[in-house]
Amino acid sequence: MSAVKITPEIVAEHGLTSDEYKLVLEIMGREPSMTELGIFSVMWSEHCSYKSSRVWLKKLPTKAAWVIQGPGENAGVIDIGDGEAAVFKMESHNHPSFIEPYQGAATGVGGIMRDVFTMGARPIANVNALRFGEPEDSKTRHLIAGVVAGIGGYGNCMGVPTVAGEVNFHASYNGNILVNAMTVGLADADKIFYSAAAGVGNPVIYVGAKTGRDGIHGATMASAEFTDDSEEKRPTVQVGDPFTEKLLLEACLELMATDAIVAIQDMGAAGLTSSSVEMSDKGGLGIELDLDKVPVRETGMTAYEIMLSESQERMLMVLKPEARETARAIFEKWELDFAEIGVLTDTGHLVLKKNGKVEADMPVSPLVDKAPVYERPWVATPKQPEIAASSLPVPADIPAVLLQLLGSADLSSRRWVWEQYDHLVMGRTVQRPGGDAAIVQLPGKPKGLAITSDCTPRYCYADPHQGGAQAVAETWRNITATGAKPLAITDNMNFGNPQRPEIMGQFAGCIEGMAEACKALDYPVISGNVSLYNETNGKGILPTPVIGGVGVIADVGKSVSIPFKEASETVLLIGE
Amino acid sequence: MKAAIVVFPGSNREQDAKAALSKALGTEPVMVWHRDSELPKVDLVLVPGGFSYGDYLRTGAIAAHSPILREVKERAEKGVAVIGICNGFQIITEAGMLPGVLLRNSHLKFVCRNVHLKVATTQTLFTSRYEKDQVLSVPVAHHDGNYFVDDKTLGEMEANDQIAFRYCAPDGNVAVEHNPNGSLRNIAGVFNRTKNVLGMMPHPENAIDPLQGSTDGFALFQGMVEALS
Amino acid sequence: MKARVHVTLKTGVLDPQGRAIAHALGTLGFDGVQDVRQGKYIELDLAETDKAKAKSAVDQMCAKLLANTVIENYSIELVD
Amino acid sequence: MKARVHVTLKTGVLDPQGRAIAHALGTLGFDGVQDVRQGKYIELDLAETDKAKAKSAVDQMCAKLLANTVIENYSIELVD
Ligand SMILES: Nc1ncnc2c1ncn2[C@@H]1O[C@H](COP(=O)(O)OP(=O)(O)O)[C@@H](O)[C@H]1O
Repeated sequence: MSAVKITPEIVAEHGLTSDEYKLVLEIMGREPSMTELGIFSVMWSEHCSYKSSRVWLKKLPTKAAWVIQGPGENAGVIDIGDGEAAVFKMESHNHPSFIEPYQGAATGVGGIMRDVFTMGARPIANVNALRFGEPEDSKTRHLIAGVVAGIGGYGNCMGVPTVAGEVNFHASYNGNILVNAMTVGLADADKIFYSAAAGVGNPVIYVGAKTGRDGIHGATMASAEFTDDSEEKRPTVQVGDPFTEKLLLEACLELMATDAIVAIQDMGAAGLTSSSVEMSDKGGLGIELDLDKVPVRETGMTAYEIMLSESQERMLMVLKPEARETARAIFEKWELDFAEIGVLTDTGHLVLKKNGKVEADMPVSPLVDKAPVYERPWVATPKQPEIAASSLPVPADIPAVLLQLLGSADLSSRRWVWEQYDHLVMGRTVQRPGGDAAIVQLPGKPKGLAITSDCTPRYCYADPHQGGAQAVAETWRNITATGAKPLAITDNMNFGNPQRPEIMGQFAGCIEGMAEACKALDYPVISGNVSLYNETNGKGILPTPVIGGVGVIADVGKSVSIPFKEASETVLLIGE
Repeated sequence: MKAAIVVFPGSNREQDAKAALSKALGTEPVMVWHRDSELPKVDLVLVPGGFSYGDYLRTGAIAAHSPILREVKERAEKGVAVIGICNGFQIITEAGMLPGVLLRNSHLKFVCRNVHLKVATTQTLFTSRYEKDQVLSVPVAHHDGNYFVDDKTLGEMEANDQIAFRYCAPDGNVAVEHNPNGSLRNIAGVFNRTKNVLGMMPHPENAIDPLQGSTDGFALFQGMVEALS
Repeated sequence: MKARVHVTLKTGVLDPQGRAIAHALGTLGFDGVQDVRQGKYIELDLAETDKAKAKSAVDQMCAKLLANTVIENYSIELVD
Repeated sequence: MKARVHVTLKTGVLDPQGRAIAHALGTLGFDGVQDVRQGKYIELDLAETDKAKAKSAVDQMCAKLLANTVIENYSIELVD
């Protein structure tokens, strides 16, 4: 099948260990072709397979009466009453944003919005949780300016308000910034679209932008630790095209209003590979693709490149055969590519053809089921002695300390950031950034959603269990403080190298703390993302499990905001 | 009175504009897709905000050269009222329906926040519901709102009362520190010579409901409906 | 045939981007940058093989779309 | 001394602007525009009078600020 002999070096370059490669040989019963190896490497990367985190993520509670879809789809879905559903998820774009802040952050926002509208929801709010190095570091300024401009550049153009977020600074992020983006969408509860393929013989359709040689191996890059020369060996970074994505959004929602789609998934990191494999695996089917039919933007692209490309603004769908022409007309109206590139089969195999040659023929289910799962060794973070407040010296000049606190990088106003985001488009932002949680009104109703994101990494570092629980509880408090009822969360687990037991200990501790808080509050996790290997030269970031919370309020007119309303009103302090 | 909203690929405040116009009109405006060759017979055309064609090349440039805009321009020349908001302002200015040009904000950043506007003239079909020098609170959200025009034209515009709004302080003081984008003489909106075309950067359509924090934008829509009915 | 188009701001027109670049260069420690002007550079691949025809087509493209002649100048260069 | 800098996207990097321009030219009735790539053109006025020194300074400006070398190439031309 392939002229290239697979050497141990090639295997290593694909981020597979020799044991993992042995498993590949076992599954294939022969040496894989380069394309097949590339597909294994993507599917089994940390990013796609969650191989280090899967055993731990299972501990999170994911169920409640109002959960329509928990983790495992493009985004989670909850019932918010009146036949409506909120669809949301958070995702990281940490490594790309460090390499190219504007485009890295922009494409992160684009990716998470696709995850949400693939489910049939119109995005109605964006959130961004950012972590940068020390403000004194010359690089920090450049990174924050680029990241904020990129998030705004994409979200503003899409016409989705960016209403909440957070920004922290700490030396541990000097070489590994965190850019976590969350999107909340609104859908009819009975019109959610899923990714499981069905119907042997149904056409497989590619829509959106053309495929180029973007970010080939991005998914494996996102799972590999940085070294100092990463900046030199820079891989191609994807350039986002929010205009095309806006068209894709409108075209998809228009098509979803008809009865045409059997299954749909966006091509995120790992592009055509993960979308085709996951869709057919979930449906228990095979899939055959003719790669000559894939719209490409460059000449001479190989099967390997087409399958591993991370070009943005693309989607894969399975259509009802009779709906082809309706669908084509909609995508043509929006001037987007629409190509029938394959068909569902009953073979259980992924078969790829190019120039009449079979470039890959591999069983689908082992790519998912047999993906390695590691119970990485871990050590619990040692308990730190509690510091009694009474043991600390009382500062002589309290007002001066207060000023210093207010002026510190972590507490100062974030207006500089959110003013670069269109937080008002759609006209329904009732509580703007700057409060506890943002409130977005739903169209034509007094009802609204409360949205927030939180994490205090230094708490997680001092005591992962408490820190994890605290992050969940803080989103809960932020939402309740506006008068809304918290319903569910998404999370973004940002950690260092999981092959170090201390890091796995932080991960384990945070998960346990989050799980405890979620259970106590009946506040399930419905989606999430894991970003590991946030390390440079063996120095990891502070453990940063970012929590995105969503709640509902029956009447946004009754929501409560932060500002004191009048002089001489009573101020109360409640809680312990 | 009948109104139409022209929708381009990349428009994103057309629904906001529709909500505002519907509220003032009592009926819904017609949404016209850019590829429709016919613009229906209407009394008012609204070109909404957004990023038409991604705002690639220059903001508004590609939309300004679309066939539908040629039609809008012809109607305006016949006296039909046209309002361009934000990207709509950029588009109709690029199309030559208004003097000047909208450059990148002087600080180069996108800016979204509430601003105060001083009403410069009330003798128009758009602003008749306001008082002269009234101060409005309305949001802006743009990257290219830095209005620029040559001195000679500016002189003519001022003499002819073609400035619609200026950025100002809450007390009405027009000073550079209240200008969100560096525009010439704090200009936020301008009319054409015959005052049937208005272009403005701020978003009156996002200030029509107390829940949005201000209702100051609504009188603009009410005024247009009143004048054109 | 390839055409290279330069679109530059007319003198007297404010150039916020150029100014910001000049300022940023100063902050980065580059002294002696007296002025910066930013323009656009557009490369076109044309099917046309006749130079005169290509030139006239690109000239029209510039006048109609690529430049805003209220504030911008353009120049065209053809390369085979 | 004046420096002219061209900043262009590396081959293979998506150029949404270029694509949109090509598309718009097609709509305007200009046939045979096969590809469009948009770049930046920056003119710098420098106090420096030594060509070699100017060149090396501008080279650093490009690498540090004017171009994003992850996705862009740049070229420098000096004119007295
Ligand atoms: N990157 C950002 N984007 C949008 N809003 C932000 C961002 N960072 C902070 N904010 C907003 O600023 C306010 C204060 O943020 P933060 O200090 O993190 O709040 P708290 O710690 O009280 O939850 C919140 O309303 C938050 O949504």
